[in-house]
Amino acid sequence: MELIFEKSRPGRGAGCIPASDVAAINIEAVIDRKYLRTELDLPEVAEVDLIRHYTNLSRRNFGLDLGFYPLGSCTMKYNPKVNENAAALPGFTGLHPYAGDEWAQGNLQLMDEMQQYLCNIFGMAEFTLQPAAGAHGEFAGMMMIKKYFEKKGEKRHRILIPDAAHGTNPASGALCGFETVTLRSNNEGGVDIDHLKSLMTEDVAALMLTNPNTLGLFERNIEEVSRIIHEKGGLLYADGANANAFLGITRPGDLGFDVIQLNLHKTFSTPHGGGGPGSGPVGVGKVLVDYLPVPRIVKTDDGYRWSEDFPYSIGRVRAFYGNFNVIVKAYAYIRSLGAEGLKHATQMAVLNANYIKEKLKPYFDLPYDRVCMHECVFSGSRQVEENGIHTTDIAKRLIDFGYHPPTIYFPLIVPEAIMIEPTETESKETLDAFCQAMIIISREARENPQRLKDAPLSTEVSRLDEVLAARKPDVCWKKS
Amino acid sequence: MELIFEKSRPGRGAGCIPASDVAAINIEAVIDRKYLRTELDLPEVAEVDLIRHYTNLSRRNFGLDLGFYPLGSCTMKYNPKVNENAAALPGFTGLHPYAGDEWAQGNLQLMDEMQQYLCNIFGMAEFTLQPAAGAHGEFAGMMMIKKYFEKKGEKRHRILIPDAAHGTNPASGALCGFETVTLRSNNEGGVDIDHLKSLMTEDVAALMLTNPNTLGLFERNIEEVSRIIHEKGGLLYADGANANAFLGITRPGDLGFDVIQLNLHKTFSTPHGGGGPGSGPVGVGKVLVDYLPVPRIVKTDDGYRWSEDFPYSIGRVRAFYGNFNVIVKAYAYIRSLGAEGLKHATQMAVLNANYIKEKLKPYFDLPYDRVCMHECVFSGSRQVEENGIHTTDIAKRLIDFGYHPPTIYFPLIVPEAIMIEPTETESKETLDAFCQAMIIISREARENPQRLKDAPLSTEVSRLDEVLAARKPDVCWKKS
Amino acid sequence: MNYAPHTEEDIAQMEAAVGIADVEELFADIPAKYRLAQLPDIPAPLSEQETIALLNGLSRKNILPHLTLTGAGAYHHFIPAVVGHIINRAEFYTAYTPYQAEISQGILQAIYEYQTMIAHLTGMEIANASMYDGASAMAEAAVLSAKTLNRSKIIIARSVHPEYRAVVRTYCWSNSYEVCEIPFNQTGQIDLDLLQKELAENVAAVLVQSPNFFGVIEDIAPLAEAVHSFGAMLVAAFTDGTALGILKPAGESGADFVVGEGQSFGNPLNYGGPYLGIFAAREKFLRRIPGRLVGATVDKNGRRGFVLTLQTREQHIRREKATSNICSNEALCALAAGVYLATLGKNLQKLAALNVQKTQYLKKQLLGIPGWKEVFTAPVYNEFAVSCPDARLVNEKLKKEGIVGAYELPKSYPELKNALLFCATEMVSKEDIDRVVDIVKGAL
Amino acid sequence: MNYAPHTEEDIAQMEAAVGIADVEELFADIPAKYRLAQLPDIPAPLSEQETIALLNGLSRKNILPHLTLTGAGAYHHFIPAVVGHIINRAEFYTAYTPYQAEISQGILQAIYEYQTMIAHLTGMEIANASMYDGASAMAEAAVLSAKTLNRSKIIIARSVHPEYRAVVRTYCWSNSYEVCEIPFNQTGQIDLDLLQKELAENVAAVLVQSPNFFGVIEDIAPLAEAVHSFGAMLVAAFTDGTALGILKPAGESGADFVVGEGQSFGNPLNYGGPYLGIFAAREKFLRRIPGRLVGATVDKNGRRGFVLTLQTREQHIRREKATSNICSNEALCALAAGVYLATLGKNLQKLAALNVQKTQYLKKQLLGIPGWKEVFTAPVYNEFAVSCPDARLVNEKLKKEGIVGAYELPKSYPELKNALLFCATEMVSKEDIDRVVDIVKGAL
Ligand SMILES: Cc1ncc(COP(=O)(O)O)c(C=O)c1O
Ligand SMILES: Cc1ncc(COP(=O)(O)O)c(C=O)c1O
Repeated sequence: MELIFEKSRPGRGAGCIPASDVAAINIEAVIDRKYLRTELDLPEVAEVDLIRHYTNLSRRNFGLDLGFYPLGSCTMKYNPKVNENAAALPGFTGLHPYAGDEWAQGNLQLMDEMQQYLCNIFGMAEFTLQPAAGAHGEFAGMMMIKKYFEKKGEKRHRILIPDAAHGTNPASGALCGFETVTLRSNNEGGVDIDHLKSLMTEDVAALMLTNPNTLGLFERNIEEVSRIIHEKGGLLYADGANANAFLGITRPGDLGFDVIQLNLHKTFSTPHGGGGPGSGPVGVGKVLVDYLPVPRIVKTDDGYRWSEDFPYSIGRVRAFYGNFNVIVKAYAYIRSLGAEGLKHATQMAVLNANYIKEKLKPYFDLPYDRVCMHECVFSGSRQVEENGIHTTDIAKRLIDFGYHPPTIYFPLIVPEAIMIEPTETESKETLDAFCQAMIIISREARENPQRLKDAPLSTEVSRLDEVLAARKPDVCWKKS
Repeated sequence: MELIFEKSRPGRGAGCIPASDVAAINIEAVIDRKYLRTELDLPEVAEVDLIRHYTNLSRRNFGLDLGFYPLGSCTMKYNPKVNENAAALPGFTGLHPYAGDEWAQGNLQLMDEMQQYLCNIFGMAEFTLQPAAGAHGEFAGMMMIKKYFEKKGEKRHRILIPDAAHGTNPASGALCGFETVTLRSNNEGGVDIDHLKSLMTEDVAALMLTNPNTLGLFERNIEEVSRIIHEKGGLLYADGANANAFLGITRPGDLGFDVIQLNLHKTFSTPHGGGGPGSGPVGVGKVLVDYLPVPRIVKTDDGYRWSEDFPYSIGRVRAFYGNFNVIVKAYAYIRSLGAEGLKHATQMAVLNANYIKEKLKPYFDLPYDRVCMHECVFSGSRQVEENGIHTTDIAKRLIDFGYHPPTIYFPLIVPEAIMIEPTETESKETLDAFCQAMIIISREARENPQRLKDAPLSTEVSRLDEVLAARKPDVCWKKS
Repeated sequence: MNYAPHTEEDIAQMEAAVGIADVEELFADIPAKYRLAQLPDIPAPLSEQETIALLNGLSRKNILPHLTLTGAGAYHHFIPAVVGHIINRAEFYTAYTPYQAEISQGILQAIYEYQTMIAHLTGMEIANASMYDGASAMAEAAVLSAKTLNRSKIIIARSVHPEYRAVVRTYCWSNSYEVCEIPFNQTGQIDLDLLQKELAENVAAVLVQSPNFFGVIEDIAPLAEAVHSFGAMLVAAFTDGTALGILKPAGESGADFVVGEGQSFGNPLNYGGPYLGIFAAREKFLRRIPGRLVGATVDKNGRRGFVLTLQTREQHIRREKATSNICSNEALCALAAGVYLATLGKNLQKLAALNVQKTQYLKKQLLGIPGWKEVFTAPVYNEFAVSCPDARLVNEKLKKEGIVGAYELPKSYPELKNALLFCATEMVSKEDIDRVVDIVKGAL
Repeated sequence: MNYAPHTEEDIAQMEAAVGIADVEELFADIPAKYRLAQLPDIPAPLSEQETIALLNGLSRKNILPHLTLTGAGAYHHFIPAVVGHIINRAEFYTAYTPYQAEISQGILQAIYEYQTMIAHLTGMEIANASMYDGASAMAEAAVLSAKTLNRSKIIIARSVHPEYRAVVRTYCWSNSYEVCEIPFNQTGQIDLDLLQKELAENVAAVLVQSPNFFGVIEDIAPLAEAVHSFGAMLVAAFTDGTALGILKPAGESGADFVVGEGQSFGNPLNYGGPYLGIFAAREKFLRRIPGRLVGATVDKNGRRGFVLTLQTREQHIRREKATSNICSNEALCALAAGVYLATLGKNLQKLAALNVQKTQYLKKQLLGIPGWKEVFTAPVYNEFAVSCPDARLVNEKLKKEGIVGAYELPKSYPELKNALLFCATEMVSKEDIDRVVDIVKGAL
């Protein structure tokens, strides 16, 4: 498709600006010419062409509303429409963040209740809604840990991170100036307890654990892990991206976690928007409450208000109060489902994952053959060895069957990983049809490997040259 | 695609009903069992499947927002998004029609002003906004004519309708009990004046004229036509479906028309919704004002109110006041464009049509080679004779080029008609590309006629068996 | 605003291609003296920002009620969010009538599904793709009956919505048919004895509504029998489709045509329009019913597909011989209804039951007020008539509290003095009702 | 509500296939004593109707102002209708990050176009696909400068948005960088002399904002020169992107990074989020900048296509060696910004000029009130600081009339007593301004 710039014609335009109702002034009389720009290079298109451009672009995009999207670790559950409508209410969208607390009592109540619900669901003492996404929450959480030790006057330099962890974990730790040490997984996909013991010293601030981990497996030895960490004065950090696996079943706070970041855009069904916005609330146990970002909501006799009066706070991680509009959607979700609904969602998510695991086990290698939680991770190794077909080929071929591919090549500890997270909002028929497609593809790998290598065959573009993109980067269009 | 019924599974469901907050009662205690139904056969699907079903259906539908839609006589101009937003304002959508005039002063003002604007644009004395679509307006207009003669005590049985007229014209006339007599077109596509003279008697109530007519040609002899009709005491009815050809250029009221119906969903840019809702206001000259449908808006010192107090009215043609929400969009359109904008729209619509006419003239037969107004009508006769290719083949092949086909086989007086109405919202580039496609198709007709007969090649279904559909009608799905 | 994309340069190039020096030349066919310089009295153009501000201002001149207790042909029901999300898909709402089936499978299939749901719901074999509204659908059924039977008298129950009766009268007048009204009895149902008396060989159709304008459920089966014994058609209408969630459809009781208003199915009140005319019929009328029909068929590879079918019934083929003149219909409202019905599914039954419960509660509370009496005795769905000492005053009091009160029956039934028609849907809470009763009692 | 589609029968069949008798068994890995029977203190489930009623109730507990005169980092601009229509396309908003390029060309191309528009607007060569917000974008630029140059001191103008400074401080603290603030002078611009004094070889970056928090336009070119003479980076921020419609972009004046808040481009106020962090840089930083980048490439048939590129910079490849930890960004807000900018096109210039006109008018009117004085002398865009006898009282009066008044500068600048920061965008009419002045004067 042509770029919007290529459709531009001098003199066209869509948005028209109202005539001024105040006295006309010469801009140069109020702003020195040296501050003014000389040209403005933006596309000039008529409204109809603009709408067609973006509407047709949208049709070249696969969304959850088109079909199954089993992207592991991303919890692509259905995004209920009522939540969208709630968040679009003018009372929520129209308020300036500095309007003053008296104007915003509805928003403040919603945020306060949301924090309370999250505390109840995760067993934490307090929550902040400020971080804009999961990784932002990790960063905030790790800073609180840093501050905690700073406050205690302890200098701890290292953090432990399992080899299966998401890349943002070490990145977030590093951003806080921690040295990250990789913790090995054992042969059943859990923490290697001996390795943990050997690494856990008084120089270690925390273990960042994803539980269930990115293999979709619950850490059976969580009590022991928690004991080992805490005995050495360390803290236990939970990457809560996988929280869809345990809502209403167990609570990280009860399991010994001191801090957890969530991804509302995963667990709490807010849409992912093609890459964001998300929202990454962070919950903390009592030991970390003092370090939460400011401002925090306090409840007084005349209602809610924002307060910055928390001297040990890490400060702010962004301007204003968080991705408020995303939080509205998650709030609506929690209220619609209620306690039972949240638990049922988790149960069905886990049932769905295990169902897929059982159905596909005969056709693909399953490195850790245990009951899984919300996702299961296969390996495409057999197909590489036997058919010279890579996981990427399988993924691309799935597109032709009308599915978004699973997450691939992650976690890094599984060679040729195929990470499938169905979520609870998919029906048995959908799973059956998807498994059928996977089985057909496993047969095609043997019988017609070239078709897989040529896949996808049904899209506007075929496989794109990523090497070229990285070698000769073109990230900004230039008139030729 | 599967039908929604085929996706249904017992026990599933999307909408969940709130629990009752009033005392539970046994329905059979208040409604005799004989009045109650025993089964309710509706689909049972989860919300995610419902959304995917309809979203995927939408993707199998071509709309104006996807591309050029030169469907002649339908004025598929761009539907501005601001109008959609205006009509969705809760103040407009939320009011009950019987709320009472005091609650509805905004709506009443809008409708009153809308009537006034339409009077000004079309040169009529009064407008009603009640009819729900163009044909409904025709019906209302013809009834007013009938009432007019009834009131005068004249019995006139016949109406004249040109052979090029849209089928709704005779149908509407017939619904009013008139006998319809077909008026021939002359060799330049206008009214055959001699034939008109010979038909115009004191038994003729009216001539229903579309001007410009469905060939896109303006009736040059309109003064004479008007004189002939009026001299014999008849009335002149304008089918205003083609009003996009003359906004701000001329006014039917000035040209001698006594009544006109509009199609807001054409001329005034309200979207057509895949077949409706439309809106078909009717404007009348002074002679017909008394017969307008009730209720009518009257302006008093305390604001606007509805009145039924018009003893000669034809009565009601539908419940309540018209397709109000559609009228809001048309009102917003008129206000955004203003007088200049409306005129400019018409000028560009006519320029676009003539541009296409000139570009395609060498490749397709043009039965009436004159300056056209908002649309031009070609004939595919040459392709039939030389290549055995029919207009329908050309139309279907256009789909493969990404266009909605023009109107075909209408008007009936042009064999193998291809009726192209570009509207003003299409750019020169769009017209050039479309003409290019038409030219390629005219070449394919010679060089590869089979490809045209096989077209469309790019759609989910290929040409459908319409004969089977009509011979063994299946208009309601049955469980098999 | 200006939605035409033409630049100066485009215009010049196009004028050259057309062989003119100025666009004005294209209008030479219009006699010069009728050519305008400028449209009179049309306000100046507005930017988008000004347009929406203007419209927003107008919309705020309306008073949006906290609560609406009027039904009477238009109903305040909850609309699930999915409905709006689907009908706002540009591929649906910016399309024309699906004349080109291959690129219109979306709306065609959706309408085929809608037809099926409506047929199921009404207990009929077929349903069309929609009519303008309930009133015109009823009128079309009357006209069709008369044309089919070649008879010229239409009987209509006085308990039918007053505006529907008015529309039927208009359509019948234009066709020179006679219309005769049959009163209701003290149950609120049509007076069967009087109907029997009026029935004759020249009667083409009997038009009833159930639940009728008073919310009263009519007993269709005996009516059908009486009507059929004279070879006439029974046309049964409804105004609130949610009633079909629990009520036996007229189709099962012998109606020949079931018509109605589909607004309740996912379409907002919209101050009266656009609404959705529902038209269902017995199979035998397939080739005669007005409006569009979508039919299933196959493509040349045997794949199922959908087309507009039996268009020979339509005016653009049959011209003056068409059975109706309807062309554009209410497709998008029908789509909304289809989505609504698919969303609720069998829960439509629960929804209807909830309406009954709220209504019974409201009725009980109101009848507890001194001087308030039931007007009719037959069972009702979600509307009912009560008489009270001063009907106008009740509505005045409610209005002061931001509540649209009941429909004042004397407006169209002078014989029902001080009678009010109340409606309670699922949108009305117990709290609302208690408040209403307090207001009416003067306690607030 | 329950969005899981499982019927009883489905569950039974799936349990059988998995080889369990009850779903509970799947949770056996969780130590029994930590398994909950029921979540404590979560309210009961709600139907959709109840959910929207609840949320609607909450939204109405807010007071929506008639007029907002506060800018200060979030701006009330008009959003063309097209923006909402596009970002509500389900294919866009229900998609994840475009990891699978072949079925994500829509968002990828749109973001590539967005990157291009942002680069043009800011006068830079490259821009990323978005950051969380303006404040965190600025902080990331500071951290990146320090890492790139291996220096540990960050200088920030005191005229930068207070919350941006706070965020920069947080990010720098976590990296153990020192932060030093440079005051503004009486023009409202950064004090260049003091900056010169503070500049040294250990300074990684100087962070300024223009128009700055006071609305004052900074003179970037001499700053860049000074900063570069010490080999440090100049990071220039903006909070209202519409200013770029008329103002010379910092990129043209020598900034190394231009960061900013893109909320003004088609994103609603939303009580502070989601907003859009803009990050543009010189070409040479291409492989080091944080966040995602979309790049153009070709498929095997030579067709142009787009991919997420240079992901080696990203955490999921580089882990602890990544330059930033950002993963999910604000893609949909960036899409909105792209649509907004494409809609306005060159009209962005007119819009910016209109903002200047309204602002000048407001300023002139306010300065006409006795006791009101200008605080700074340098030119402003659409915000300006004024001092008055009693700043709090002014806002109290405005509040009574449903107007969100000015930002009270003493909150974050105790040195600016009784100073108010006013903002006037195109949403403020002359009538509004005249009314405001009347209210402030006590005339209303
Ligand atoms: C396990 C895990 N942790 C953290 C993240 C980061 O979350 P976000 O993308 O919201 O920053 C993700 C998401 O990709 C994840 O899957
Ligand atoms: C010339 C003409 N007249 C009348 C009509 C009927 O209008 P509607 O479809 O709105 O009933 C049409 C539309 O098809 C038309 O093109």
